[in-house]
Amino acid sequence: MADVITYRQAVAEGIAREMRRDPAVVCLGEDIGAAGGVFKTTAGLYEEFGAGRVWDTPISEQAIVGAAMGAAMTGMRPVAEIMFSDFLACCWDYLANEIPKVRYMTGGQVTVPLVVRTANGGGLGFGAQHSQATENWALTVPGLKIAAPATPADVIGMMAAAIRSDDPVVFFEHKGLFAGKGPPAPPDHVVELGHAAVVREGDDVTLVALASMVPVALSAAERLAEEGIDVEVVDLRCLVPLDVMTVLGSLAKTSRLVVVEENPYQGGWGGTLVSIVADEGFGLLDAPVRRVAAACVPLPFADVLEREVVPTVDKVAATVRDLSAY
Amino acid sequence: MADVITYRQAVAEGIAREMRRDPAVVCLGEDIGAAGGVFKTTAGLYEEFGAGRVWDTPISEQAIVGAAMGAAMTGMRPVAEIMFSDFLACCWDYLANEIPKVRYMTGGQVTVPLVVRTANGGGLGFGAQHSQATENWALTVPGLKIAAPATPADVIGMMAAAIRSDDPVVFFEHKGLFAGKGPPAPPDHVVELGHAAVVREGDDVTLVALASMVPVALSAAERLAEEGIDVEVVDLRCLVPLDVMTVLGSLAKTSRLVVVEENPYQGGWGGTLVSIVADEGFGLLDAPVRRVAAACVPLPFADVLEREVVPTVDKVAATVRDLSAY
Amino acid sequence: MTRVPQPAVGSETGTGPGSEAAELLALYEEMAVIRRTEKAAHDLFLSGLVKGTTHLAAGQEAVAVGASAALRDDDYVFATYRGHHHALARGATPEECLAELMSRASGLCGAKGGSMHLTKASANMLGSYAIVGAHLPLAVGAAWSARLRGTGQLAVAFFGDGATNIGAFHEALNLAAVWRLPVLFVCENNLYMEYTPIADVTAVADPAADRAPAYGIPGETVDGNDVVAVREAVARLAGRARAGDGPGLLEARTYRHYGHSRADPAAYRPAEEVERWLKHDPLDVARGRLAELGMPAETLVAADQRAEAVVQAAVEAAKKAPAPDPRDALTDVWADGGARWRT
Amino acid sequence: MTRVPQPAVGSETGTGPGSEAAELLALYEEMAVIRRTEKAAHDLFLSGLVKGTTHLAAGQEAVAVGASAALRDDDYVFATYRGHHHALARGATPEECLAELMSRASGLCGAKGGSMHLTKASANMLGSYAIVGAHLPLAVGAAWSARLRGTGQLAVAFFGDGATNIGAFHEALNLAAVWRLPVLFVCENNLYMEYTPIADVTAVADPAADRAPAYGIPGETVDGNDVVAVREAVARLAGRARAGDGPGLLEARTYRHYGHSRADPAAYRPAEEVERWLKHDPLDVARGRLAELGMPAETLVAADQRAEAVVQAAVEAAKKAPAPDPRDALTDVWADGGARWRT
Ligand SMILES: Cc1ncc(C[n+]2csc(CCOP(=O)(O)OP(=O)(O)O)c2C)c(N)n1
Ligand SMILES: Cc1ncc(C[n+]2csc(CCOP(=O)(O)OP(=O)(O)O)c2C)c(N)n1
Ligand SMILES: [Mg+2]
Ligand SMILES: [Mg+2]
Repeated sequence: MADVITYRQAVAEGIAREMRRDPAVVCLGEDIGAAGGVFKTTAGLYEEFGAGRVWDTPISEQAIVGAAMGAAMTGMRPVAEIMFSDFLACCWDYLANEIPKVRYMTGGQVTVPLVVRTANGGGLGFGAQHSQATENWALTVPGLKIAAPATPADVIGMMAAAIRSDDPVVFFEHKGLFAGKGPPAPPDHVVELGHAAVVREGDDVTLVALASMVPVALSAAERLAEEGIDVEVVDLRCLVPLDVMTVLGSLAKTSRLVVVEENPYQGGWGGTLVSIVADEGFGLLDAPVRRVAAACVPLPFADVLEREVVPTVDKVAATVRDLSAY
Repeated sequence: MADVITYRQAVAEGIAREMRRDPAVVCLGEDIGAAGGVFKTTAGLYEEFGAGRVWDTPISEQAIVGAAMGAAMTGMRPVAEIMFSDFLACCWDYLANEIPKVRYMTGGQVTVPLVVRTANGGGLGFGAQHSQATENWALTVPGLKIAAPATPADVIGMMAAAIRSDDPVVFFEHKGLFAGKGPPAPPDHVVELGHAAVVREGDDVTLVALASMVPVALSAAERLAEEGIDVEVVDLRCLVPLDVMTVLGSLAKTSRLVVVEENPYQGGWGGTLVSIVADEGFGLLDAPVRRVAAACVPLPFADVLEREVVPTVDKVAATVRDLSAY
Repeated sequence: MTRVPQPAVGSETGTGPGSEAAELLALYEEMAVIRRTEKAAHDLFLSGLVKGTTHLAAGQEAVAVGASAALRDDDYVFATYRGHHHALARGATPEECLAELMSRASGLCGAKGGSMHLTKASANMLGSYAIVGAHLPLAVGAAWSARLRGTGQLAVAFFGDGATNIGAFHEALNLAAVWRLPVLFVCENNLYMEYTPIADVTAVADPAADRAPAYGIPGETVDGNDVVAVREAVARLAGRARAGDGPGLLEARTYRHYGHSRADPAAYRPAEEVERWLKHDPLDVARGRLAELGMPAETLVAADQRAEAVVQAAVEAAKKAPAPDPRDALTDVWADGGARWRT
Repeated sequence: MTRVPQPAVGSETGTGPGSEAAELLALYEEMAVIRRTEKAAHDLFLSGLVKGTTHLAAGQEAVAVGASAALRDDDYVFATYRGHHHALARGATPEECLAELMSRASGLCGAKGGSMHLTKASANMLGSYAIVGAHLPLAVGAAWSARLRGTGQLAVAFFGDGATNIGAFHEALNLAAVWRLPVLFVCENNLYMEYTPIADVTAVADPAADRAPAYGIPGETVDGNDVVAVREAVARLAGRARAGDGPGLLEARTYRHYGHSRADPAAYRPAEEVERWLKHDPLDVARGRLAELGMPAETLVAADQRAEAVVQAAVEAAKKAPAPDPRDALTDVWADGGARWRT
């Protein structure tokens, strides 16, 4: 096993491991076959598993996700790729109204074990329609599990859990992390969905982050450590199941919370988390709760503009600094 | 002018008033013409304005909203109906990626003065795919204004503001309120978007609600008044612009907040509001903040089940009672 | 409803008239049961025992029954909110359907689904969907799955004329054709969407069949009120599809006897048109065919009586069934049976 | 880019060869400018001065220039992320396009849009859209608006072959046909989506033209690398549409010289195919036509030199232009110019 693996490779590796174990796992999506995916996140799958298990599709997001649903209802475990998470909007009916509801509205008759994988988030200069962090869209819909790993090993472990899950999972792979490296995952590595990770311990302030915001939070924490502020960083990993207990556990120690989200402030997932904390964790709080989220604008193209919009190490550090002085 | 008008009639009246003043206002949607709309919310428009301004469409939600966008970019003020707000999912790309972004991503070159009207919410036993309160979906997208009136007069006043707005507005008409009655609106009644209304004054607890939850909150307030708990009720009216100041103003008096939302707790709009309060209003709070929102499940068909899922007067009253004892 | 014996594909002509008549009688009786179930649903709605909405399929029975007769028991069926006839034709009982409409715990979906979502997964009737056109890609996926698993199963999506103008229709048909999947698209063209004639909003005359060439697949039209014609057309397309020749599209012309939903009086339909279609009632058409085959009138009367009795008993049983336990509102979201979304 | 004089619809044949040659020379020069702008964009991308992504239209110039030549100045154009050629053909300058790609304040969209969203609203070039197929309904809406306002304007949507399999395509074409709107759908079939051949995932041979009958509208194919043929085909469909005869669809066969985007080497394309298409370069085709019309070679050289100079100057100017003010990130959401979403 190599010493390090990229996040991008981890995606393909995570899928491949499950395809090896379970013949019911099949992939479909645009350019995922011989081309290996436009982000190369399915590289090698077509070669290893062939056209019978790795299916190129037309540009038909509704058909992709709808067909995945139909297949999942009838014995398969499809893994559908929606190339950019912005395009989830093109098949939103399936994510919002069909996949998460069919089990409930049939009184539990039908199970939908599928994964919708998608490249999420900004930072690459792709502009307003190819850069969004849309994990908060999925959070508006009860019945979807939502995974958003921050490290290659978590990609593999959470992919295993997602594909083995009998529930539908939306799996957000972060474009800004694809080139990042990390330790590879041991064989049969499974990271159960719904377990946040405390990725840095600290006593003064709790930073909760997801996906690409985890390294941002960690960098801010390091910078703040030099200033004598001891930051605990929680990688939430999943939005559903939402690991509230780990967050409250951290707060019991720090009494101060900052949430770092890439999605816009309005309607962002941090709102849900903070509202739980402001209720169940109210007694733990010594200071206001802050959210560092994207500004409520579409994502601009130019780097110098995008930096103004999304959370950065500077912004997170400034917020924490301010809060610890409260 | 009649003494009372139904919410349903107010929709048609609100549109008609704007169509009379401005020839650029045109309507399109499924069954909105001679049929008067499946909820009769466009009754009379076809008769008064003719087929040249009231257009029946195929079942093509993307074409409806996309055509409205194209028309809005070129000098018209289209009012598009999406029959049930659940079906916004079928044209979500337009709501999420096109309409709210084109002005920004063209550097302000293009304006999109349109209204997407839609019948929102539950309580009529229409089941999982026809009962959702989806105003929180719209909140995830910067660039949309979001209106959700609670009274017939507000329907008319906010419809005027929405149609005259040079920004795109998603206008949520609540199915559960259609049959409700209220005083009619005076001529040229305009309720500017982004102004919440304090619909009941009180000193002990602030209840913030929207659309059909406003009467629920008011009923709970009346019941609680008998128990000696003095509740202030704020009708938020809009999610964007969000009138945070009115909420904080009320909290300055009551120090206690309960938000009542029909959308699910996870990803609900109350999360955003509460997170602002937990930050900017932290010093005002004497107690945890609570959200009474729908359970995180699809909407069930049977009344007895639906009641378990959505906020009711009982649940709101119990929450407030509990909180005022904190 | 007890399923009728399955005629082997293409075998319709090989059997003697006696057996053909017996088969048709069984189809007739299935239709008679559906007709009465829909009437019961209508009456129960008017008397307040059915809440929400219903979309009745009275008048369209021959599509469901005829198609079903040409399918294997393990084929997959996907239907719309106007799907009572499909649930019944695929083996759901009138009692479990009506119980669902009446919000009883014994309903097909435990009263969580309602009229628009009748589903009998144990019979591979995989649901009724209330977003127009949404289930077409699902059927494509089920057919893809059948192919992957090598089971020889078909998937069939039934949908209305109005669904032919929505994007999912286009995407589903293209994907099915490109992958040559064993899936049939059966359009029930009843001339109307909710209150608007399909002809007013569709660029071609046959909204489904005229689109088939755009996907390089066979598109046929059929008298949707003739259960035998439907059975034969479906059998033909099913045979092709099962043989690996890819999807087929069938447009069945039919008519709904009631309005679109709930108490819609359907005043938008010309009286003359209604009359003409009522004269071409699928039950009458089948009766005519049975008479031609020499079936005695009393046999038909007996079938009607049995149907009547089944539905009456179903209504009574459903009325007596208990309401669901309110706590069930918080079950069945996840495969573990629960609804927990957080720690 | 200065717009060439507009030939009146159908007048192509009435003018003498001299004027025809002059017109064609102008079109040639427009194409030459586009070709060089795309080359510049490519080089600037490789040298790190263009961030994000680009989708170059080199090889497809004749579609944009030919179509534009058949349109009125006030007609509406909607393009895709592969839309530089359309922006340029409708009056955007190479400088404002390249400045946008290079994240300069002077860019067409103030560096908020980038390569995929070039827009020149003042010329009714109403944008480039990066969600495949999404802009087709927009063009339908613009045509509806033109009809409502009685302006005689057309709307034209340009899109790729890949867009023909997405739902919005279907909905847009049907609605346009039903309402008989003055809108043209022009498919640039360059044989590939990103890396996958369109033929692999489409049920019919001509992905756009073969679908036209499903909407009862005329569907034509044309050599998309012949600017004159494109101009004539568009003029014909535009004439019909403006006369009230409804939408038209044109499928232009063409080929992109670069890969799909960024630095894609397009290794998935057979060498032989690439070679064949490079031999059928739209600039060469126009040169051949010009030679036939007796245009001296020096005149062409001069046109090439002018094009080269324009683009060189544009690159230099764009390089010198300032970056946007970071504060502009928070403007232009709302019509009041701001981004305030709360009190
Ligand atoms: C996407 C979507 N748009 C609109 C509706 C509302 N609606 C329900 S049924 C219907 C008419 C459908 O007509 P058709 O497909 O002909 O089926 P029929 O009702 O005639 O069986 C409409 C518009 C819906 N359910 N889904
Ligand atoms: C809805 C949607 N799905 C997928 C993509 C990703 N994507 C961008 S371009 C492209 C290929 C489009 O091919 P085609 O329409 O032929 O246009 P071309 O790039 O060849 O000009 C794809 C799949 C997208 N932008 N939008
Ligand atoms: Mg119909
Ligand atoms: Mg292409």
